[in-house]
Amino acid sequence: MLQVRNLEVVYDDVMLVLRGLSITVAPGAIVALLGANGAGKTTLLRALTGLLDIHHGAVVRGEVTLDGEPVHRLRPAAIVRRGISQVMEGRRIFGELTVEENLRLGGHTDPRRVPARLDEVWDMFPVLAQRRRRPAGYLSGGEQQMLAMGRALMAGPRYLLLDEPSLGLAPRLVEQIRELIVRINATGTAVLLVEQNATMALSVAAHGYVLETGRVVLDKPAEQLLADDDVREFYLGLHAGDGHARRSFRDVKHYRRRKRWLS
Amino acid sequence: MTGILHFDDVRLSFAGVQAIDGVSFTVGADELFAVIGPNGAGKTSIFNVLSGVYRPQSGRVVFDGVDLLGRRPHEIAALGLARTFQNVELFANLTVLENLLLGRHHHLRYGPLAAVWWRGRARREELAARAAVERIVDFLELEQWRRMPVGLLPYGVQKRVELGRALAMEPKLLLLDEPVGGMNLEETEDMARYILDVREELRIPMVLVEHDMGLVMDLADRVMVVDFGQPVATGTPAQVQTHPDVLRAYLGEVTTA
Amino acid sequence: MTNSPPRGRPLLRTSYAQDLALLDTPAKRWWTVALLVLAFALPLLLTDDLLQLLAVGCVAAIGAIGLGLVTGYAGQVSLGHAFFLGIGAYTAAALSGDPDGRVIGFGVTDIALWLPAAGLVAGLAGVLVAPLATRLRGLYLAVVTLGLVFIGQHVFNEWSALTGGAGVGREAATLEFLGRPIAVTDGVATRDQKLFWLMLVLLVVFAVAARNLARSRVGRAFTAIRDRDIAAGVIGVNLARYKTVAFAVSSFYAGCAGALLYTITGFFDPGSFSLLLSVQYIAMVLIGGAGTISGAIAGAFFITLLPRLTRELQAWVPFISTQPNEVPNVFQVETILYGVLIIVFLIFEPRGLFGLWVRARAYWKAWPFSY
Amino acid sequence: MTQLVEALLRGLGTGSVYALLALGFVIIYKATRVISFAQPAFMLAGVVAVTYLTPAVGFWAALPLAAVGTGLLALGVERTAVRPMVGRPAFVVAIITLGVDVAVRVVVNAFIGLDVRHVGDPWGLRTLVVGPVEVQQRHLAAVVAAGLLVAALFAFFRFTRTGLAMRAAALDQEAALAHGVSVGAVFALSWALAGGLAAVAGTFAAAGGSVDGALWLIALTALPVIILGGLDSLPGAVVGGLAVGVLQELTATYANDVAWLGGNVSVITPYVLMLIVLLVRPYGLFGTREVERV
Amino acid sequence: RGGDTTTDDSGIKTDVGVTSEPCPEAVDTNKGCIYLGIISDLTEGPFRALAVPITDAQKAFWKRVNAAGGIGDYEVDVTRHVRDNKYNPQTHNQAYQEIKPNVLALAQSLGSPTTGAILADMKANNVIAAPAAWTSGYAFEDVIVESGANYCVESMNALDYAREAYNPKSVMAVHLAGDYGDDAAAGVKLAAQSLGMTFSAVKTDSGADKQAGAIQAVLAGKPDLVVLTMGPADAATIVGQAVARGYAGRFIGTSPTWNPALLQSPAAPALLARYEQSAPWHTWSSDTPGHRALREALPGVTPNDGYTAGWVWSYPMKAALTKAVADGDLTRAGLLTAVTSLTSVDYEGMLPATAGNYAAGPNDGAVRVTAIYKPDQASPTGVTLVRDLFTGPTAQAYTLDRPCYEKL
Ligand SMILES: Nc1ncnc2c1ncn2[C@@H]1O[C@H](COP(=O)(O)OP(=O)(O)OP(=O)(O)O)[C@@H](O)[C@H]1O
Ligand SMILES: Nc1ncnc2c1ncn2[C@@H]1O[C@H](COP(=O)(O)OP(=O)(O)OP(=O)(O)O)[C@@H](O)[C@H]1O
Ligand SMILES: CC(C)C[C@H](N)C(=O)O
Ligand SMILES: [Mg+2]
Ligand SMILES: [Mg+2]
Repeated sequence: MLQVRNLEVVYDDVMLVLRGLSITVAPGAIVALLGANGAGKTTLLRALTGLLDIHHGAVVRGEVTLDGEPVHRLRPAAIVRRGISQVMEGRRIFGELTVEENLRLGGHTDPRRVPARLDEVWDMFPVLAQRRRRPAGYLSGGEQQMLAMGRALMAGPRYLLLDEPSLGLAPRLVEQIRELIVRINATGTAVLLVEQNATMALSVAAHGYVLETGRVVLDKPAEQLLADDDVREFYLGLHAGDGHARRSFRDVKHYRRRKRWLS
Repeated sequence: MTGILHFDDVRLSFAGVQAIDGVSFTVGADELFAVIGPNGAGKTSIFNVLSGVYRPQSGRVVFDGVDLLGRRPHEIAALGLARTFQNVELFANLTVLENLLLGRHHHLRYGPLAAVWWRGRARREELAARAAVERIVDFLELEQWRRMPVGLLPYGVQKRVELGRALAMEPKLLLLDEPVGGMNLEETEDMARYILDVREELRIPMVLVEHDMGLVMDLADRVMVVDFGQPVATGTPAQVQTHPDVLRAYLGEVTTA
Repeated sequence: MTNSPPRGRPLLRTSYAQDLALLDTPAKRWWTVALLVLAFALPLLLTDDLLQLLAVGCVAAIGAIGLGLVTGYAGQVSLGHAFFLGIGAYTAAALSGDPDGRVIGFGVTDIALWLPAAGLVAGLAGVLVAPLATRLRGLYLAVVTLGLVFIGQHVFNEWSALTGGAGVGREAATLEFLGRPIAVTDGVATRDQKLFWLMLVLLVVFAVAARNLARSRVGRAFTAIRDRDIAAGVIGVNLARYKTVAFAVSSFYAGCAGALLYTITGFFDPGSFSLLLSVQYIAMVLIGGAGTISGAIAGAFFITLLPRLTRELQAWVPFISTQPNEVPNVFQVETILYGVLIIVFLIFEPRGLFGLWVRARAYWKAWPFSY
Repeated sequence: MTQLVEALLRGLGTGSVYALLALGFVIIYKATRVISFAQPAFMLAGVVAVTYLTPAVGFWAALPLAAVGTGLLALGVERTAVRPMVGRPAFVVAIITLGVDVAVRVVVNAFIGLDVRHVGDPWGLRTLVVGPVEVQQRHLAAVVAAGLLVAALFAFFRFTRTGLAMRAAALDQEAALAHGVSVGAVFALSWALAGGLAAVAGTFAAAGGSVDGALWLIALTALPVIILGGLDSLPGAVVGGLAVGVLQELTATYANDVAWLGGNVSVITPYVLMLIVLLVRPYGLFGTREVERV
Repeated sequence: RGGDTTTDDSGIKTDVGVTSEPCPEAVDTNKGCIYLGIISDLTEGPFRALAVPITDAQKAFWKRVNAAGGIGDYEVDVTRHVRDNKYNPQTHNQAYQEIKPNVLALAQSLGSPTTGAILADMKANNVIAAPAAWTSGYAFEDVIVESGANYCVESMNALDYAREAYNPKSVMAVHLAGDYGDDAAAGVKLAAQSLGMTFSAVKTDSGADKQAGAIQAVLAGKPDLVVLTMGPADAATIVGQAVARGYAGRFIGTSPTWNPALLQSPAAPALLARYEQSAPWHTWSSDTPGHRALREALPGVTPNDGYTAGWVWSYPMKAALTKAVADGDLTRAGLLTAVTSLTSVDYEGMLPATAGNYAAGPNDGAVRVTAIYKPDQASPTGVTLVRDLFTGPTAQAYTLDRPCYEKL
């Protein structure tokens, strides 16, 4: 059980970004975390994996526990060893290492299992297998995202934290990633899925949280969130009460009257 | 054939990877042309060829009657081709205003010596540029961020500034590489609005690369689908959306997101 | 123009022109005036040896501004500054040298002639080097420009007809203006007072020019190249041209600084233009705060005064021996301190002296409500 | 002919010393993206340590001891002066290392004292005669040492998990950290390794000669060498070092006076060679091209 | 801004660098103090190993002078204004500017190029300096009180000696750049011309990796004699390598090329067999009143001829000060007058009685004696005397009409 209780995080000693946030990820569950840009999603993941330090951030109150044991003071390596892996926002692959080296690095904390896990990753992402000896920097965006996920899986995590995995991916790939999440989850790995793409996230998650300015504002099972009017309006772009009809981008209202002198 | 841009049978490869494999298309003088395709299909590479970052092995690219191949990026920019980037490429340490002013770089003509002296020509041109940039600030509603270093701005705003920088170039054609990538719905809606405004008010033709199918289908006049560097289909959004190859290569079972 | 902001609302701007002004707030204007008045009054307050050191500081600042333009603004790290300083120094010295002396001299003694000439020759050298910069990035460029220093030093050492040769040296340029020697003590002022005033005036001129350049389209293009060169090209900045301009301007500054620097001591040898000199200039730029003109100036004074400072510190560390044969002794401590102060400074004030100033200003702005 | 062969062999000998020196720079660069200008000082410290240890424990024990000692010194410097700079621009860190160089060298100079010192190596100026050709033993020793160390290092970076972690940390510290790499340990290790290598390199540089304060200058030759070979390439350091050594020796032998370059031209051949190579290959002979795309 | 001239109780005129207050480390606190500056290469420069003992010896020298009653009503302080020049002309100049307002003269200004950087100012302000260098140019400067034979004359004597000892037909000067090396090489050249030897010169740089060219030149030129002018480590490199690669001729190093520790170097056998050392005066362990006083003043130090040099260089300054006090004018100008009127200096036997005639002008005043030493494991400074102080015919006949280095 991965639990966050009343977590408060500040950056640079002054900027309070998480304001008493609590979430729970049960073993084997898929939990979605939605929220606008800057809500604090990435910050939460950093707190979970011990990466706040290098961003001059710190947990000032509350705690993160893994199976009851506090982990938010541990170093990143210790957390990875305990079974929490993160796929960072923006992929962050090592551009000048080859694809295979990237993956091997993912298994840094568990070297003995590297060969076996490599095979699993090649199975899951055949594209990567084709490009295993190429510098990863030359991969396209989608390929890089797959690589980043594969790399995180190399540590054999019990809890996989994904930070916006669908970012910049083609619809079919988003679909693939979705399936992949399901598959990963089926092996018993719990997934905490941070997403802007609420449709995708809520279609796999059992439970969802909606974050706003560092606080949890909604905390409900996924299907209830899908039915929530606000979520439908602001995250799914569906007309409230209008069944499945998507609102066209051409019809989005101007809230501000545009000055016409420009043209 | 009319149209502002002719992209003709271009081929580009990198040590073993065929990034663009015989792609041709034409963009009309008042058109919003979208390019979609799986990751790694070569969409960004097409943009990079257009803006002179990559030099293709073969093909022809004619923009506004001028052959682009062999020209360096800044020459192409001066011809009136502006773009935004897939991963924000703003000058993070500069303020919004300075970023926008940089967009006007080639509209300012004074040289280093005039700059050192400042009075006179340099100052006059700077004032004019400043006025022009303020119009863009206004157009994209960036007033409140004006003096902030762009590195500190929210992601969505950065994308908007990038659009602003491209507009500051007063382009004849605008290339947008995933303008709403990584944005939430609200920001996407805003961006869609700005894109529509650019079309309606500034009448700049555009090429749009985007994975958000909703946006593409709603805004584009025509769509080209590429896969493995090759064109799969070109047509209206409706035509493309139901094209079996497109479904297989790109969209998967879900049609619109 | 009389459209100054209404009284009491210094930050209100009623035209873009005000917005573009160099000193855009009254506070800045006051500070600048006060600083300048103080600077010009210094010769009345300080002894000659200190004035001479400060004159060196002014010239070093000109050189540092130049390096700041190419390295701090345009992001092209150059370790070759010593080379350009050398070219300037030798151009000026040769131009103004005695035609009948041991080394090349043309007898053109007027500073109004040799100073621009030194700048131009060095600037030209910068233009010749620039093609390297357009091909190389980051540390590669740094080490290659360092190669320039080594090769330059070799040439300076060997070309004794021009330089006097290694371990010998030659007289520096003559300080004369309109036929009158500047650097002589007379009834009005001492040599060092005059030197200081001269260098200060030149520094102000060079600094304002650099500031203008920095806020112009050229300066913006520099920063763009520094931050993201590919994107800069795509939005219309001619990379090759601006890197060349950056090197040319920077070397021009270096050339002028080199020409002036040694007029203060009157004598220099080819050994001066070593890696160490380049490094000192880099340190000035970094310590001052890269990417600001005032930072480069502050850094230049810091590095120039540092050896003196560490020597003065001798008095404060009584338990350290003054005997050069004992370990540790003040001379070792002095040199170590030089290294350590640079380290400590860079570690604790990442934004340099300029950052320190920004902080101090922020503090005083809130005064008396300090936090 | 004999002269040419001998010159080549001497070149390989000095080239190996350059290669060893360059390896230290490359290792630090690979791990931290910084050119450490403190290497010359570490080299000098290592050599001086050897000069003190050899009379007590003999050369073969002194060398590893000094290497370890210098490694520890480098480690200490890394901890105090470089670690606080993690995440700051490489140039700032480079200047810091220059500060370190100044400070360390003063201390080492104090240990050199007033007389020149000697590493007490077993080769001295003895030569090996193969037919008409004479080779100095110390040159052979340097070649062998460089060969062994390079092979070991290459294998380390390529095949071991720590080596991979070091490379990854060099590219993206946060990402490496996120995968359980202890970036601090990587830094420490790379500095220690480089320090140890500097001691070994310095010892070979001083073998057959004397140690005085000016010996550190030889370490600067490593700069054109690493640029030539490619900043992050171990084989590049070796090839670059050998190329520079051979070219320098050939110039010294056949063309030390060039009319328009003056005397002792061999001194600047490394830099001239570097300039020429870089004009053709901007990332050196073996350097990794930075991936550039937008 | 410069001291104003005052006159003390006993009627002596003083201006800068002389106080009626006692020296900081005064022996007799009733005496005033004459401050002399020292600018030397104390931490990282190439001559550090020589500069430190030179400076120590000078401190000891003046301490002895003070203990013996000082100079008139004054004692001399050389500890207050000591600066490190790192052998860099700019640094040297800055240090000079810094101490100039507080010192009467310089007890030491180390190095030729460094001293060159302050010479103009010294002349303008009548500041006297005892140099730590032996360039022949100093004979032409009134403000510089040099001691012993210059590099040029020393090389001439070395060649005269070699001619007698093993009659070389060809000679090569391998030297560092600069007035220092050039001066020695010029002496070799002038002597070779007058002795009918073929001459060649090779310039080299300091650094272990920079001698390849010089070594090759020696091997290719096969001169019978090589005269070395450089630091000890470089000299050993050249001797060792050249001999290892088959050079069969001999070497003479001009001072200050020697260091006793070279006898532990791999080049030791070659040095012992082929190398000799010329010197402007006797080595540390010699038996003259001056040498004895030197050893007494510096008990327990490791012998090094840096001490000897620093000590010898101090005598003329003492003589000048004594004369200035006797003349009643201890101003800078007065000291300069004293120097230019000095006809002899008491070197306590370390140099011939004729040495120190500054009034006689460059040619007549020049000291022309040189001693030749050879390496010897048994001696404290690693050398034993082969030829006592002598003036060879070449040096004797030579007219010093301008600095030698201009004739290379
Ligand atoms: N290193 C940092 N220093 C200071 N403030 C930071 C830092 N990193 C993030 N912040 C601020 O913390 C807030 C939360 O940022 P965070 O990255 O956690 O948001 P997010 O929900 O992940 O947004 P996005 O959807 O854009 O990824 C933002 O306002 C951001 O500006
Ligand atoms: N500079 C480069 N060097 C080598 N290969 C490259 C380079 N740039 C792109 N590629 C390769 O070309 C192919 C096309 O890449 P491109 O970036 O154009 O794809 P894309 O369609 O924009 O993908 P995405 O939707 O993920 O952004 C990819 O396989 C990529 O690895
Ligand atoms: C005594 C030595 C330190 C002087 C040096 N050889 C010079 O003339 O510069
Ligand atoms: Mg985030
Ligand atoms: Mg793309």
